[in-house]
This record gives sequence, structure tokens and C-alpha cells, in this order.
Amino acid sequence: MSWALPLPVVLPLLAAALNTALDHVTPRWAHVAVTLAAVTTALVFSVLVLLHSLSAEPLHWFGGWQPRSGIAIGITFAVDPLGAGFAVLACALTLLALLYSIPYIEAATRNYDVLVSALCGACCGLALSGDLFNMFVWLELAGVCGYALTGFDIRNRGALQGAINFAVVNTVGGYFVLIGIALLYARTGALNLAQIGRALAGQQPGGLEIVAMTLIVCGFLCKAAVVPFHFWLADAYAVAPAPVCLIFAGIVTDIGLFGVGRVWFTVFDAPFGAQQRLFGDALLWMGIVTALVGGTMALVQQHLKRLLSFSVVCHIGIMLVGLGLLSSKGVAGAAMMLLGHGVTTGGLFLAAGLLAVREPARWTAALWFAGAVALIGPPYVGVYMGHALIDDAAVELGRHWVQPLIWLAGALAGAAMLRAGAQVFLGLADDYEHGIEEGRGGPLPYLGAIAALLVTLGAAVSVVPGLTQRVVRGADRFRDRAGYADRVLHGIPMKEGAHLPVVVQPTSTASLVYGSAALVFAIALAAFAVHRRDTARARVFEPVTWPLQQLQTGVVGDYVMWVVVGTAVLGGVWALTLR
Amino acid sequence: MTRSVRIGILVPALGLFGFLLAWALVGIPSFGNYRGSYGYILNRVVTPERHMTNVVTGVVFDYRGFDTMGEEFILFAAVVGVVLLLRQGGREEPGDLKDSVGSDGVRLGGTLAVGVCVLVSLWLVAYGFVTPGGGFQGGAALASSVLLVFLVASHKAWSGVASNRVLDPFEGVGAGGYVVIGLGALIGGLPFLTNVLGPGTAGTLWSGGSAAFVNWSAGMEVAAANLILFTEFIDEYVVPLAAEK
Amino acid sequence: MTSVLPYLVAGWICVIGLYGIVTSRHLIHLALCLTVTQSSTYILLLSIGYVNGGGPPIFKGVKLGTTAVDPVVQSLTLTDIVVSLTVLALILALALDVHDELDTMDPDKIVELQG
Amino acid sequence: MILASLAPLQYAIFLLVAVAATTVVLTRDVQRQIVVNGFYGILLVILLVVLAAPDVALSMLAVSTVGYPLVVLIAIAKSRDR
Repeated sequence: MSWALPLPVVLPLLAAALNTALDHVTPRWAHVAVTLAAVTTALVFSVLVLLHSLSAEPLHWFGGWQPRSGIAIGITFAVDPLGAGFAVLACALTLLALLYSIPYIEAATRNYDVLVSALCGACCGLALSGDLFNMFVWLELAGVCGYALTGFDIRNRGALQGAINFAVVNTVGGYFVLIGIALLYARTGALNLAQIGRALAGQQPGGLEIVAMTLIVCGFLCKAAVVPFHFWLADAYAVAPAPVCLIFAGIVTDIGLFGVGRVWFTVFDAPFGAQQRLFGDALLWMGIVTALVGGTMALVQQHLKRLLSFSVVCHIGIMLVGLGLLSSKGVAGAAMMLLGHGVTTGGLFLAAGLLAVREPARWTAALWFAGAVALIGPPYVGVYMGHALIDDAAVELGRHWVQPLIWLAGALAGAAMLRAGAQVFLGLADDYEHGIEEGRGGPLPYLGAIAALLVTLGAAVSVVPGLTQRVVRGADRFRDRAGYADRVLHGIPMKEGAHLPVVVQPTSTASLVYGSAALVFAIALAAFAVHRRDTARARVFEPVTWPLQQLQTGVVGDYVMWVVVGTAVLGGVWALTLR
Repeated sequence: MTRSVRIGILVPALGLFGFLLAWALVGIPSFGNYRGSYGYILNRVVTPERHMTNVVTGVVFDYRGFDTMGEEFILFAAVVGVVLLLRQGGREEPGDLKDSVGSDGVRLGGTLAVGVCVLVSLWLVAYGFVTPGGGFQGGAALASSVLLVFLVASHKAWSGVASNRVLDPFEGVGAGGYVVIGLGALIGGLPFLTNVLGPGTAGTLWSGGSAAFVNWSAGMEVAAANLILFTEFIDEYVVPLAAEK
Repeated sequence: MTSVLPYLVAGWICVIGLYGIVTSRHLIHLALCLTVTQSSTYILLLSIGYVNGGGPPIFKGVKLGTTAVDPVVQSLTLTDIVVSLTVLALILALALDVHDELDTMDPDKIVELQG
Repeated sequence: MILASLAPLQYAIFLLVAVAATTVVLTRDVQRQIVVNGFYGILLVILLVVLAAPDVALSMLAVSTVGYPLVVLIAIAKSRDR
């Protein structure tokens, strides 16, 4: 099966190249057909790879350059269930976005299809790669496609500003990653993740390792839009076309978190494993701040897609908390959150786009409210299982205060969505802009069906029997640095795990209580915000969000300044504590 | 936030950032004493194994050829993005533009210069496995040489050479060719991008086996992509300006 | 001291490039500052891979096994340099579109979205 | 080796490159900046040659002689235009 590993990456890229080559020869429908066929095939192969990876760890050494006496001389794809699952999600969401775009994006020239399929290939590449520089290449490719797709609607001034902010911040982040790679290469003489980990394991870590880790982590966190690297996200996602937002929110943002997890569990766990809480707690705190900032900022947004953008920031923060706990349950919680949140938010972005095309209808209202509830996560709905796993992981570490904070953050973002829904759909107020979407339309049942499919799938992830257990097992393997290195460098096969049950995972009572309370709190807050609109705004929301809004200046110089501040502070903290 | 506030926050942060960076940099083995295993091994195995005397090109197109494919697609996507951003404005087709160069002597000399530069660029691509050069450098040089047509001839001649109808297929075939060569090995039951044609003869055009084809397709893609870029930018400026006259 | 000077030069160029990006008043200036920051990565990588007395990693007319500098860092940078031109062009294309729409090149004045 | 005696030259070029990069950033007028940037590009090419990287130097030469100036100059001209 290892022969199939490159296919989720190279097939979309081949379709992109083919469409450019035949641009002036074939009609539009042929371009669409080629792209759809390629992404569908990529999806099939990524599913096969995922199924295979449950019981084996396939490797693919490009060019046939196997390692020699444990030293990698080529590039490898090394697949574990979480990486393969990420590739499946990338292909599936891209496929849905392309289907949605056929009628929706009027000017869907081949350039649009080309960039979307290249973006899909880049995300799969980052998920599957076992080579640090190769990850950087896919990160850059995802970035370049992202900037171009954000600025797609060039007559929209906001789109250009969003694209420039996106481009500059992420380019700087990319350079940070590259400098970090150079530092590691200087120390270890290797680019293969497993090999770098092996080389660092025996040494006393010094300034070089600390700063390399800071730069690589911060570079990836720029992509993931974690506070204080998050400012560009709301500017960019608010203006990109709705199907592009589906891909951005569902996968592109998350590749930053995926990258942080991958490099920690294959590389930096080696020198810093003994002090892993110092690393994890930094992520944990950044995650909590990010989640709260995203949640509160969502409450004061007047624009639906911008509101959803801050909801993305909020949930990225919660995922980072899960990752920062560094245990299997924490990582699995982040992965379940990624799945539930990405799919649901994608559906909501599509719904927000539909509103710009048509007047609000009853079923779009139902869709919107269902999505909002799924993002809050009452028991066994939507992101609930992600929350519950993170709860368990936090309790196991004795950090009980984590739970209320992240449930609160999710409920704030949910309340923002409920309030917006009440005002837009139930006509309780009219201070929402939803008319500046690119507005191109298409057959409503078709578009609505895709949005509804996404929201339904997102709401159902917590009750898929056996999924949670397999994600936890996948997280175990994602965290297993020694096993990963053995398989990559020496081809030692993994041990067969015990058989996993196919049932819905039971959760703790605390999570049940928190989940229910979060839903009640969100509804109450939304009701208060709707009925006492002026009081809520002037007395409650604005005093809290005013300073945050002042920082959200829209000026790229400010954003890069915060990137430098964040990197310097994080590096300074780790320099003082990790030595 | 005013500029002074921003700079006031930036300077101390950048100071700390620079200090940390310096702290890391002094931990690198001192300049000229690098002993990394990866490059050391490659310097010893590439020439005997692949009969390529230029190890760098061997790494670019064979040992780490997959990275190069990714880089090539960054180039590809960036150019597609530029086209998307600049061409969408719906520029009108240029009418009859006056030629900028009148002297036949300049034209003749220039045309010869173009020919020489193109030949040098092709040589750079062709002998990339032997001496410094290869698809990326040669492709970029080739694009620059063709650009000379614009300088010495006229916009009309330029748009004949660098029309999108000509360049887009080249760009697509160059980028796709790389993938197809890789897939060819995969279909034959070997890992992606495996060099199937053997090492060839050292020091000749035939060193490098199928990596030579990868090299040529990369050269084609880089040259076409750069030319599309130049065309878009030149059209952006020259065409509206000439239309005003 | 001089033995780490090349690395410190690369670090300085990175820092000064970032300073330029943050304080820039013109999008084209900003884009060029980005390329300056990027050049620091090339300088760093190539300085790391340099070996005293080493020739280029090209063994034409040179005996195999002769001291040569690291070929990997060279292969990483040479493709990146060619790619950097198109990325610069992409940012400039965005800047030109901004100029068309808003008639300004000052990044501080592009404030359609905030808060 | 001839290259061993290059060390002082190498350091001098490194320092020149640092100065040139600083000048590029601090030149706020874009028309002058592109000229300074041209010098910076040439210095980088020299540095790459001195670091025994002819392949990278060729790459730099190919983009910094024609590509960078062309793209930036057209952008400048266009931004003055309207």
C-alpha cells in the first residue's frame, strides 16, 4: 500500500498542471471534470491509506532512496492515522468546495480550480511528510495558494487588504520556520524528522535548540492564527469567497497546529522531553488566551463571515489547549475538535455566503442554529467529544481550571452565532451586514444541500461509533517518537495493537454538566444580547472588547510587530525556563 | 495605533528577538568547520552512483527531487495567482502599438544577442548535471534572454513570442511533466520519481538518467512561468501607457 | 569572534529586514524588505554548509573525496531563490491592485477592515 | 589551497553585505531603493561565489539582474501613473 502515499498530493497537482496546459484548448466543463476527477481519486487513495495506516505504518521513500545504515539520504512520507485522517479531511472538504463552486463562483476560471487543487495537494503533503524541509515546502505552497485565493475578488477593497495582511504575516512566519530548520541542520546535519530527533536526543540542549524550537513553533502558529499571531485571519477569511473559506477554516488554518504537533513529537520531544510541561504549558496558556479572545471578539462582530472567522480563532485556541496538554487524550481531543469544528464551520461559511445571495429562509435559519449548537458542543453533539477528551486530559494533569475556561470560550463564540441568527433570521434586529458577499448565486437546493451535509456531518462526529477510540489510538502513535524513528530509519514494523470496540465513547459526568451548562449559558447570553441590545453593547461587551478591537487595526505593520513581540516573548520565556 | 507607539513596542521586542537569534547563532559550529553527515555522504555517493559530477543538481533533481517538485509548484501557483490578480481587471486588447526601436542596426545586434543568450541558457540547463547550472537557473536565464526581445525589438514582436496561448501550455506541460515522470516510476512498481533510466555516462548530456528529463521539464516550467510573469507586468504598464498616446 | 561573524551577519539582516517591514510606508518598500529578510536565510544556510578550504560540490576534473562544501544547503537555496521572484511578484500584484482601488501605497492607510 | 587564503576577503564581503542590506531597508524612496537593491544583489552573487556555491550564484544572478528590477520598476511606474 505504500505506493499510494504520494497520490493524494500529486494527483491534485497534476490536475492543476493539466488544466493550465490545456487552458486554451478545452472548454470549461472539461477543466471542472479534470479537477473533480483528480480530487475524488485523491480522496479515494487517502481513505485507502488511512485504512491501511490503522494496522501498519507505511513509508514511501521518494526516488527509492532508502536510508543507509540509519541515515536518511532522501525524502520520506511516513504515515500515521492522524496524518492520513488529515489528508482525507483535506481532500473531502476540497471536493465539496469545488462542487459548491461550480455554480457559485461565476468567474470560476481554470485559475480558481488550479489554485484550489494545488492547495489541497499542499495540505496533504504537509500531513504526510516525514521531512522537515519538505514540510516547509508544502507550508509555503499552501500559503501562496491561500493569498491568491483571498485576493480573488479584486474589486473588493477588503479582499486586497486581507490578502496582503495574510501574505506578509505568513511569509514572515515561513522565514522563521526556515531559519529554525537551518539552525537544526547546523546542529544535526539532517532534515529527516526522525533523524533530527535521534541526533538531538543524546545532547544537552542549549540556546540553539531553544531558539530553533521557538522559531519553528511561532512560524507554524502564524499559520494557525494563535494570539498574538492571529490578527490577519479575520481580515482574510472575512473577505475570501465562501467555498474558499470552507477550505481555509476546515484545513488550512489547522496545518499550523498539525505542524507544531508533528515537530514536537518527532523532534523537540527528544531534547526537551524531560521538561515537556514547560513547553506544553506555554501552548496551553496561548491556547486559552486565543480561545477567549476569539470568543469575545466574535460577540461584537457585525459581519457574519467575520464573526465566523473569530469563531475559528476561538476553536483553534481550544485545539491548542488540547495539544498543549501533550497527552494522548489531549491530542485526540484536539483532533476530534479539528474534525467537528472544521466541517461545521465550513458549512456555516457556506450558509453565510448563501444569505448574501438569497433572503433568509426558514431552512437556512435551521441550518445556522444547528451549526451554532454543534460548535458549542452540548452532550454528544458536534465538538462535544473533543471537549470531553480535553477535559479528561486536563484533569489527569490536575489542571481543573482548564475546563471552565475553554467551555466558556466556546460558549461565547456560540452565543455570538445564536445572537446573529436571531437577528438575521428571526428579524429581531437588523444591525447585521450580510450583503457584501461576492453574491453569485446558483440553484439554491444544490448549494443548500452541500451546506446542510457539512453541518450534519459536523454535528454527528461525536456519536460515530468507534471513531473516538481510534483517534485516541492514532494520537498514541502520533506521540510515539521512538517508535516513529525506529520505523522510519530502520524499518522496524510497529506492534499490533489490541482490537478496539465499535461503540460511542462514554464521557465523564463533569463534561456532561459543562456541555449542558455551556449551551444554556450561550442561549441566555444571546437572549440578553438581543433583548437588551443597547445595554449589552455599551455596558457589557464593549468595555471588554474595546482594547482588543483597538489592537485589530488592519495595518500590516502592526501585525508583523506583534509577530516579533510574540516570538521574542515566547523565546524569552523558554530561554529562561528550559535551560 | 500610531506609528510611534508601534515603533516603541517594536524596538525592544526586536532587540530581544535579535539577542535570542544571536544566542542561537553562536551555538553553531564555527564558520568553516561544518561536519554534517548528510552533505558529507552525498558528496561521496552522488557521483559514483548517478554519474553526475554536479552534486548540487543531483540533490535537486534526484535525491531530493520531491522537494523540487513542491518548489516548482510554489512557482507555478504564484504565477497563476499573479495572472488571476492582474488579468481579472479586464484589460482591453492592445491595438497597433508603435515600435519602440527604430534602428535596424540595434535590432540586428539585439537579435543576435538574444540568440546567444538563449543558447547559453539552454547550455546551462543541458549540462546541469556536469557543471554549475540546471533547470532552475537555466530556466530563469532563458526567460531573461527572451525578455531581451522586448528591449531590442518591439511590443508586437514580444507579444508574438510571449503570448499566453503559447506560454500557458509550456508552463502546464513543464509542471505536469515532472509529476508524470514521477508517476511513470510509480506505475512501474517503483517509488515515485525513481530514476529508471540508470546513471548514464559521467560528464555527458546523458548523465543522470531520467533525472535529466525532470531537469528539462523543470527548466521549461521555470522559463514559461517567468515569461508569463514578465508578460503580465509588461502588459500592466506598457499597454495602458501606449493606449493613451 | 570572526568564526561566528557570518552567522551574526545573517541574523542582523533578518532583524533589519523585519524592522523595515514594520516601519514601511510604501508597499513596494515593504516587499523589498521581505526579500531582504529572505536573503538572510540563504546567507545563513550557505554559511552553515561552508567548509574551510572546500571547493564547490562539483567533481568534474576534481578527485572524488576532495574537500567540498555541503551540497544540501545549496540545493535548498537555489530553488528557493528562483521561487522568491514569483512570490515577490504576487505581493506586488496585490499592491498594484490596492493602488488601483484605493490610490495609496501606504500600508498604514489601507484600513477597510478593522475592529 | 587557494580558497584558504580567502578568509579575510570572505569576512570583508560578509560585512559589505550587511551594510548593503541595511541600506536597502533604510532607503525609503523606492526608486533609489531598487538601485541599492541591485547593488545588494550583486554583492550577494559575489558572496555566493566566495562561499563555493556557483549553482546558487547562477540562480541569484538569473533573477537579480533582470527579474527583480523589471518587476519592481514596473510596479513603481504603475504606482506613479495614476
